[in-house]
Amino acid sequence: MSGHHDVSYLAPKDTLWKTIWSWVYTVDHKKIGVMYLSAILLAFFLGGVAAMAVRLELWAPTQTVLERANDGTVTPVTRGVFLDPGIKENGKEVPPNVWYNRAFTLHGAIMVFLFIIPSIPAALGNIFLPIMLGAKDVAFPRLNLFSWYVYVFGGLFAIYSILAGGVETGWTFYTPYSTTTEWGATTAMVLAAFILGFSSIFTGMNFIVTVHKLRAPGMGWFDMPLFVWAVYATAIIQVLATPVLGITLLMLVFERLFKIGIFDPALGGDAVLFQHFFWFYSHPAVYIMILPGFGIASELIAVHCRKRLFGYKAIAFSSIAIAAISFLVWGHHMFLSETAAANIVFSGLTFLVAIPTAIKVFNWLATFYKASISWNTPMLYAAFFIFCFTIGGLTGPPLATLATDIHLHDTYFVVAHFHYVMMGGTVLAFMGGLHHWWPKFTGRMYNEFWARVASVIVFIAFNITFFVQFFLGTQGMPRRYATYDEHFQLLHQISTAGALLLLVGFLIHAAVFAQSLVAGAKAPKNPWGGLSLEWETESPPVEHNFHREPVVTHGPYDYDTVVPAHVDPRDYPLPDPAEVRRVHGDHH
Amino acid sequence: MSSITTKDLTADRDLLPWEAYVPGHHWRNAEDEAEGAKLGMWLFLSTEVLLFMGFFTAYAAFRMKFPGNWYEAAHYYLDWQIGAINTCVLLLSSWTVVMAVRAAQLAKRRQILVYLAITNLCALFFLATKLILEYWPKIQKGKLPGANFAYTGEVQGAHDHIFLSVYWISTATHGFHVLVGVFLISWCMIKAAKNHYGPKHYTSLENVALYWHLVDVIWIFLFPLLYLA
Amino acid sequence: MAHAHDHKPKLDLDDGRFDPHETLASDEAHAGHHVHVASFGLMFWVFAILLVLTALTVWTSRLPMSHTAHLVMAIVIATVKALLVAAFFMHLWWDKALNTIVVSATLFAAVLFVGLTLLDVNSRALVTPMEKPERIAGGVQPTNAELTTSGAFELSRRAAEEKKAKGLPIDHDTGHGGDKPH
Amino acid sequence: MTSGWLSILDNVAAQGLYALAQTAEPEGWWTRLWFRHSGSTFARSSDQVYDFIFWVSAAFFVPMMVLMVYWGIKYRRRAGVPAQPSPSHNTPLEIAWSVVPTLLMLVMFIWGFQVYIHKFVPPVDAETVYVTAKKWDWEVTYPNGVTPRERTKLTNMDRPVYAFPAGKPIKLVLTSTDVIHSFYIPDFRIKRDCLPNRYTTLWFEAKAPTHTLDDDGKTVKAIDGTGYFLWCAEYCGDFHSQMGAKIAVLSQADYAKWLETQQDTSGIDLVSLGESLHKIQGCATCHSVDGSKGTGPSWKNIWGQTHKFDLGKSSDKAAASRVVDENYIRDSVLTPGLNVVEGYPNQMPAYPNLKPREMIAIITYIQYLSDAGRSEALNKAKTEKTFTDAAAKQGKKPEDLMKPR
Repeated sequence: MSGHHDVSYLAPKDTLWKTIWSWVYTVDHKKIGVMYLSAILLAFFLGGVAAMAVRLELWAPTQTVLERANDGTVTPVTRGVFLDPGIKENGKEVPPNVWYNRAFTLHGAIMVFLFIIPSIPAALGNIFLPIMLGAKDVAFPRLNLFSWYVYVFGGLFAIYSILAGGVETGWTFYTPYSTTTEWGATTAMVLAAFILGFSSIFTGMNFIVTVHKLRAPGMGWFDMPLFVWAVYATAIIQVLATPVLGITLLMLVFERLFKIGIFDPALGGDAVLFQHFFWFYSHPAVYIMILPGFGIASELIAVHCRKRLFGYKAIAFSSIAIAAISFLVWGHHMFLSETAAANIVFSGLTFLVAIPTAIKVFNWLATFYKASISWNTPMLYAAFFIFCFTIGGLTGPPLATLATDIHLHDTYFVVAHFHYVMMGGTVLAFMGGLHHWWPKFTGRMYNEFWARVASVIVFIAFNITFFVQFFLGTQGMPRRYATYDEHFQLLHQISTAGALLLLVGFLIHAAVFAQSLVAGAKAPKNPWGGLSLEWETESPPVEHNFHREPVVTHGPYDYDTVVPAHVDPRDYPLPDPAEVRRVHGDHH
Repeated sequence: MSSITTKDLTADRDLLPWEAYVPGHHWRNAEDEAEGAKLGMWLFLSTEVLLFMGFFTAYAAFRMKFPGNWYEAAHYYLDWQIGAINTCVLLLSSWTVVMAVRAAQLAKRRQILVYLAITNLCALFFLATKLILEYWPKIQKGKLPGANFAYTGEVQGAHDHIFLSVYWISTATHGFHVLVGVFLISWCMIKAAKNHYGPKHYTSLENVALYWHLVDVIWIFLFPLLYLA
Repeated sequence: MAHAHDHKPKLDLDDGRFDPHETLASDEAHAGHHVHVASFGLMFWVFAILLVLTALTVWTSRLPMSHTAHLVMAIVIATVKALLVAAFFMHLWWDKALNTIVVSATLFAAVLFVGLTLLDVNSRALVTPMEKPERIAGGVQPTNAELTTSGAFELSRRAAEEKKAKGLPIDHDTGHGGDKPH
Repeated sequence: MTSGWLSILDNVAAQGLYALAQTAEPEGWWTRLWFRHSGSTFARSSDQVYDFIFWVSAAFFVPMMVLMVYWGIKYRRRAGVPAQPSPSHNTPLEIAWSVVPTLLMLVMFIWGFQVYIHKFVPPVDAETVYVTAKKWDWEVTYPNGVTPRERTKLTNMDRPVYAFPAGKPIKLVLTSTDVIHSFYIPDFRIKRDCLPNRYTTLWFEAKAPTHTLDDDGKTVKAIDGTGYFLWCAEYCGDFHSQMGAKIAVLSQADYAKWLETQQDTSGIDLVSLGESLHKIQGCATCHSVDGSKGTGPSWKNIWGQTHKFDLGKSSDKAAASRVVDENYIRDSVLTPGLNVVEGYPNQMPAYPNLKPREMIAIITYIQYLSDAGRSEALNKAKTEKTFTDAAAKQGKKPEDLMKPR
């Protein structure tokens, strides 16, 4: 197949209308991936705004405001920073804390359901998984497009729920609070999460079949890049866990609409049962979020260390092991409400997750040994990822240990722990991956200097923001507090200052990307010297990814055997066999 | 590749749609595509099973806690005869779907249509029975889930309304799946009528059949758990 | 889409031969690419066994057994039926092992979900209603601890009393609430 | 939950690690940095588990990061210098770094489990105190049936004070009337969810008194520092973060005396009693006394007014309006859903456990809050027999006992 398929997938069509149509109705996994990327970056921005609102509110413990009553008396009243008395909903004034509660709920719900779960798999995974496998597309391209529209539809529900008054149940929707609260548009947000779950399921199904059925000739399971392994493990969790979220949220909607009573103690139901339902999905979901981050870290480290990854098989199998174990540990979210018997079982099982995770970190580190490390932005992010994720991982055991968790549960220690894993892990890996693959899928280089500056700022700011929260937590500051006792103020202010610096870092990143899109230098085929298949195709790739179906002759990290010692891998392969064949007019 | 031709075909005859089927451009061959689609369908069925596990887990939690209450409620509110007849009807429909797939494998267009028609009739019978004989009397008598359950002065267990909640949401969700199945089977009938199914290509029929069997399997569990145990 | 053929391909007679007067026994040899065509007889017998098992599960539910035994019996028979459907109707018996692996992984997740949830829920004490265990008017005293009043019953009891006091009709029926014919 | 195997493990914990915890330095700078105070006897036992995990983590983290930076610099890319050959895997090394963390985590699990069991099973001689959580307040009921009325300022908020004796195990039985709350005293290292429709338990033994009784013999006074806090740790809505209380640890003698004074309300006039009940019972969360609008109607100037009802929300579909008087207030407290005032949600819980005099006190207080009924309410309070008797007992005039109004 030649002719118009040999042009870049980003190339505009004859008319503007046709170009727009070629995106709206595309079945090309790269275009769908780019559309996902745009959507999740928008969600990241919205979630970030909510996060800033939360941090700004926490600058001061409380605010004392003079309030004038109907009879003219003026009294000092303790209110939050975002006090706006006089705003009414359904004829009554919204209590001040509700604004804070809405901010953290939106931050959680948007970041979890709209940003972090689809971030790596649906955006970067969609663009690169088929290319890395040497396939022309994912197994079910139309389903892929459908899943994007489902995502957008779910996102619209979420936006509706924000406009209709927001949600203040927390992203976990714990019953009976979520079934009884009168404020906001909880049902719409629950439906949004329900719909977004289907998007996630379809992506997962697509990836599993793609990996099984569409690998290029010659690519065995252990010739797959580790990013593919990680996304494959993620897809298993997406398929097996997300439906339970679906049914949980559906039952929650029934609970709100029809008062079915299964989760409502006032009707004889069991509130903790909801938590089991919810966390059966939402704990594995944590690994939906972090596993692709592991995958990216493996790619970044191998390519920028220009070295075969230490313990390839151990890393690959540990991804699958994490996927399996992720289904065993959800009960640690209920250590305070479960019985002792269940607590002990779940505590023991929780420790199991740490083993494959530790193996991965050790392997990454061992890859540094005798490598040739290029400290560009993606590699900086890989190192920052190892630093932050290790802290996130090591603060897991105090939460898995029953004796210490009793004290730390539902405090800022937990907040810090999961931000170190989710943000220090997934988001930093995502940023690294975005820089790593940016030249490939946009065809443009970015400003390396400013990208490095921004990455260092993000790293430092992130640690300022969240490290102090470990102390807040151990000192007993509970989560989701709009106001707090004065002795926590200093730590909260450090955290808020860090958050502002973090905002600066991300704004610089945004500027770097914008500059690259507008005026970036044209990217070469293989700017970093990667050996996996995506570096063999054009930048940006052509419509069907490769001029000719690639045949895999070496592993993705075989630097020591494939690349002669004197050759810079950036020039490898020399020259592109597809080009040679094309010159000879060898169409298939 | 295909080994199927017939003696009375002539070389100039236009191929039937199933004979002329070309796999999607990103597949290496039709066999890979069919297997991939089937794997995808099985993954989808996995999600369906786990979706219904929500109901079964809710059922289990209360059934284990209030065994007497639930056993009595099952026998009191539900009629095993309706359930049993519906079970048999669904089993029959499952068998006819198998036979429809077999007919496609043997290139027997008329048989596909007949078997699918019987399947759809079974499905409609199932839905009609459910609505007319089960749901409507319950709505009239106020045997609704949870807080809408009408107290009528009789002596019943304290968790009857929760039992009815599980009954309503699980059978309604199952009924919705049956309804979706009716549309899918009708779609398959249209494709079969247009000669889209034959030995070389019957992927969508096979996958709809898998879906239909799953709907049957779920009812195989719902029936004894809700009506009998 | 890019590969849509603008003309219908013609049949290639060299491709192979196929006897239209085939018998049932020879179906499999002539089917398309490596596909198993199930035999009519086997499928019919599976269907028949499924019907018999349905009758069996109804019969066992009427035996005087403990509640647990009823539940176990129902689940065991249903599982056998489901396995028959999966293995034969859904072709797993003949399919690639991968599909069976998918099913196994699903069952693994499903069993964990129910099992570990019950580990907690079932080892907890009974739900203790906040309101006093107060039986509905004219009712029989509860025979075991589970038959306690819940909030819903309390509410609907009050509603019924209020209606009674105002002379409104209370019930649609008083005899029974099920679908069973008299 | 005191089955055989739990008791055995409890004994193991008690005799081994718990004894160790007692000997450790409880208030060293390291502990203060992480945990501020160690207020209960078992606080240090879980802190030691934390310390162990911390040092194990540090022992892994620091060398790893040092290696990463060192190798990162040493093996940085230099022109013309390719990566040197090194093994792609090393089985003994990989087994070692899988097994060693596993063993260390086994220690964490078993140790943590033992301390947990110790925290989980209350001693048999513990005194039982009932805790009812509701939006957004804690109602603690002591063995003598009293719910204390003492209040204090906690970061600008008016919150209750609950005292516990030092050196005596206290078993808490927790429940909730609406949504899930979580009872959390950081300085005791205890936390447990309060679930609606279910009781959960918790126990602790406070180590040393933080407060003494004030000169008036009624209120507590901090010895030094600020004492301990009680927080709600499970998100429960609007005023989740204000759902706190101050915890005062008293000597056992002071505690007994404090309980006695909290029990006796006869020396408090009806208006003052109503005022304190407004706070203790949590009325203040929804009903202001200054006319500002909350979740429920303000109590200011409602006495004698006519309340219009939302018939869609009220269970009494017949009454469209009622005058705010004694009977209406009583109905509203006992069956709140009966008449729901227009423009407000049907959210109020019932308060069936008020004593008769407390009900009268609330009615009197609402009467006092209106311009029309103020003087009558004050007069009623001054001349009430219970109050005048209590004053006479102390040899004082009722006016002397009344708060200046």
